[in-house]
Amino acid sequence: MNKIVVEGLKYKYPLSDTLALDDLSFQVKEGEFIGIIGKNSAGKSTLCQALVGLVPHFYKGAYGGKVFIDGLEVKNQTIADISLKVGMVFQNPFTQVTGSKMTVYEEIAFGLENIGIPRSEMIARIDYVLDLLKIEQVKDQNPFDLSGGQMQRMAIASIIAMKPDILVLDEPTSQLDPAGSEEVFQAIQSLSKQGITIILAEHKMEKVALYCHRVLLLDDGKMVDINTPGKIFSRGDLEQHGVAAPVYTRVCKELGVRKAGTSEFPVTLAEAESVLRGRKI
Amino acid sequence: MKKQSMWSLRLSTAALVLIPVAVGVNYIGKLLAQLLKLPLWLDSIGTVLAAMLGGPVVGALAGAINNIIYGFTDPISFVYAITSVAIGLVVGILFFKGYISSWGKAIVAGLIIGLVATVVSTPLNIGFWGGQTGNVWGDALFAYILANTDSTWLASLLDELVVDVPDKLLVVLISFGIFKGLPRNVVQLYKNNEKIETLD
Amino acid sequence: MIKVSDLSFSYRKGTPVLSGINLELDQRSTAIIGQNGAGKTTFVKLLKGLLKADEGDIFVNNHHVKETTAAELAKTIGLVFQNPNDQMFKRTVLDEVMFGPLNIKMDKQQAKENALMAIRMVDLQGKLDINPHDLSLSEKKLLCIAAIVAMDPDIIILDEPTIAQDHAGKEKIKQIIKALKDKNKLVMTIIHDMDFVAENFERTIVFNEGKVLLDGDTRQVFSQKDMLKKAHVEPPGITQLAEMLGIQETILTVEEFIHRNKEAARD
Amino acid sequence: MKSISLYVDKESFIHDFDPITKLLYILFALFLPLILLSFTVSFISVGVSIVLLMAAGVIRKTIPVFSFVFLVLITVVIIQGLFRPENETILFQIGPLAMYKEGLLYALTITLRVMNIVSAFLILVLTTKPSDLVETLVRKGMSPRIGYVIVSVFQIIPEMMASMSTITDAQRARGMETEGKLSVRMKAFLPLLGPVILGALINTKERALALEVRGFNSHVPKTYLYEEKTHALSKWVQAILLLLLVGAGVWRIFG
Repeated sequence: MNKIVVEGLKYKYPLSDTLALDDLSFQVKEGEFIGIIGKNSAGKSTLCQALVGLVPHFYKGAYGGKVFIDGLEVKNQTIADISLKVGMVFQNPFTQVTGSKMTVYEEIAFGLENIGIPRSEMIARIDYVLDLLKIEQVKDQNPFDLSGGQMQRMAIASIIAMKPDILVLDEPTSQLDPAGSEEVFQAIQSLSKQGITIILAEHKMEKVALYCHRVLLLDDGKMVDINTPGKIFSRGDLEQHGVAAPVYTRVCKELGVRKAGTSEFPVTLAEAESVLRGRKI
Repeated sequence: MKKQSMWSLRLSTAALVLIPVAVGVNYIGKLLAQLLKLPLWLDSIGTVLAAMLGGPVVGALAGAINNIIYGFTDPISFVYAITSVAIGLVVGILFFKGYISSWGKAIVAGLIIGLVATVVSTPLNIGFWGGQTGNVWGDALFAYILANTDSTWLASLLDELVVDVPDKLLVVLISFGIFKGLPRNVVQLYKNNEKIETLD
Repeated sequence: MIKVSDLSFSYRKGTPVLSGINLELDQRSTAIIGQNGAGKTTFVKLLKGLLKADEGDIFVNNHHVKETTAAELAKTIGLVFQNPNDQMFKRTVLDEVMFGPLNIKMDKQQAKENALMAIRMVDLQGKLDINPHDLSLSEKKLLCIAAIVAMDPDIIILDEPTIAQDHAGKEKIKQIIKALKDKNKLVMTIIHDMDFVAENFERTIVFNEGKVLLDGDTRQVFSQKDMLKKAHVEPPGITQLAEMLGIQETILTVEEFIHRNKEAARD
Repeated sequence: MKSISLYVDKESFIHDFDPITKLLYILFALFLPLILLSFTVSFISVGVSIVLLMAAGVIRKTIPVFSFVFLVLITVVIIQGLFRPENETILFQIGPLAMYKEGLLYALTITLRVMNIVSAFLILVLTTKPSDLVETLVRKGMSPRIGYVIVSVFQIIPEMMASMSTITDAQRARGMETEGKLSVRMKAFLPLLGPVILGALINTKERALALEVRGFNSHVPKTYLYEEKTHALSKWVQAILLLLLVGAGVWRIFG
């Protein structure tokens, strides 16, 4: 079943002369894990925000085409209503803390209070997400006293507690150290395994290759391609679109080593190892 | 584009989160003034900026909330919420009518706002402190005038005037300077009433 | 160029952030790596004189850091902060870059010359009159590098330069580091991007829990898998691949990997 | 994180009372002396507030506030005692300066009034967590959006202070002096204040976005994580305070 349907989506920010999104069309099935890649200002953040209705409702500007979430058209819904179906996590761990709650526990409750969840269910949901994101041990701390990785997991927990079917993440680990980003990627992966549809904009291609079912390549607001990581990263024109393939793919491309029986190059460490093993190096 | 009304009460989320920032800026301005031992308060830069960016309603709200919060650290500030509201309102109106659009106009606006603040604060000073402001220079003038005339009102008005007018003038000039340096996308953020155009 | 002896520092008594650091930094470009909280940022702030050491001494180009103000040190050692929003306040890119040079009493002509040179180095020459806050985040980061380069210090420290940079941005930073090396500057960086370290830095220092865990040529450091694990550092992807394939020596870049492969094929 | 509110986290029966009762007490302490116009009542009112502050175990925290207030009040006593236009009766003389009875009495009125308001307020401020107060007011009908704004100020100010210290470092790293002569420090004003304000404004965008996706503008009636805090005696205390006020009013009009 298609969870997200995008048809001819166009968008222009106020004050801008150029289209940030230019005629995008694609579908996402329930439970899929989609990576969005592209150089800076290719439109990744804008696309993420178009899926949760921040584009156009927050920014205004000029909008064309349609985005459907579970059959509901984003343009005709309020952000609050869409947020019950699609959750979003942003880049900066600090600015997405509400700044009005004294503990992690209360911070997670913020969204639930807003959407009118009864107390007993609220508590059950918070306990569940604290466990899911492994931040139980910091639940009574001030949100601003957490490490970056913990803060991002708190942000994800706050969103997941609202029980969306779809989670959109805009470069959630770009400001974290390797340990922190590993924590976050593992959390995202476990959510994906639970059947939540995941949309992830990301610069770390090795991670995209490892986790995503399909990858959407953007350039200058246009969709270049949407396909499996193997197909996308095997494209010959990636560099022209401002993207470098995972290091494992680059090495295999140089050596001209493809995955057995396909025209694709390996994209992960394990794939590269298996095709290169036994070669005389 | 239709000119937006400045009196919309349905504040956007961006305009709303501007208010705590305004209060924070007021606080830091005040702190820096104390640090530099200036004989001025400089504690309304945030309110003035908020009014310029978000209009009189946001300005007034920022002023009110500013003093409510200060009330938690110093209960007397509470009383002067009325003055802060007046500052926010007047700046917002002047700005959106185009009366603060150049340095020259900003000076006039600063003087007007100083006068407004004085007129609103004086009755509060009289009711609460018997007419004083708590500012050394102003209170010295208050004592001098009280000794030489028999009008508490005049003394109090002048006490407030000599403190407020230079303070608000400087605040408006600093705020205008900062406003002029803001990038366009930030200024755009707080505009509320624009419509979504269609590209279909 | 920098000599650090027995350096210790703590923000609160009893919880040392750094202890017993002894280092000598020379002309080699140097990456400082390690987990958040390992003391990297504190260390460079100490070098820069923004913090005062509890114990130990730091000499930067023969200046005793303890006895020199941060502003004076600015002529010798430059630090580019991670978040550009923490420093930008001028109306135009050019003015922003000239702020530092004018602070250290460079005359106006010289300041402008240096600023223009630095702006060209980071490839922002087309945006001289733009409001810095209208730039994209990656351009803002480049601008902040230019703002330090324009002051012409002998030592330049970059705090997380690759964050928010895409492929092209990283290439640019690579070029900048190279250009600075060519001018005989000591380039240091705090960084989490190991692929970038392997490709661009001659020396790597690993901090862990306030101490220097490893220090040496980058190749030698990335060969010590177990020690790296202790500091929660993962070696670059290509290094891991080579190791899994049983290659004895430590490989740092794709080029090395390919080169080795060709040699092997020739044998 | 350093807090800017004066709230003292303690256990006492004053802390246990709900914010509404404390707000009502402020009104009571404010209006009773105004209605009865009596020094004695003002004295008693100040006394009661101070006893309550002691009972709450927060009296030490009142010292900085009161000392600031006293500083101003001393100048009020001096200026009014010397110069009040209505002054007639000389009480005593110091050199060429005469202290008058009328002025001093007026200064006493002001002192009592200020003390009264400040001490009643301090009960609320020192024994109530700001977020509890706001939440109570939101339950009573205040806009939750405004409630958010008020509470978030308490977090945003320490945040801005922290960014101010990073900014100070960043500008010193660019050779800016922050210590020394007044003119040097004056020159530092804009490079320090500018980035704080710009950074905070830029962050408003991301914070607004984050709030939007957390249902901030939802039209569904809000629910609360915590149950409403009430005290068994609240209703009684509130009733007594109101009765006393009304009683005083009646006495004043008909008595």
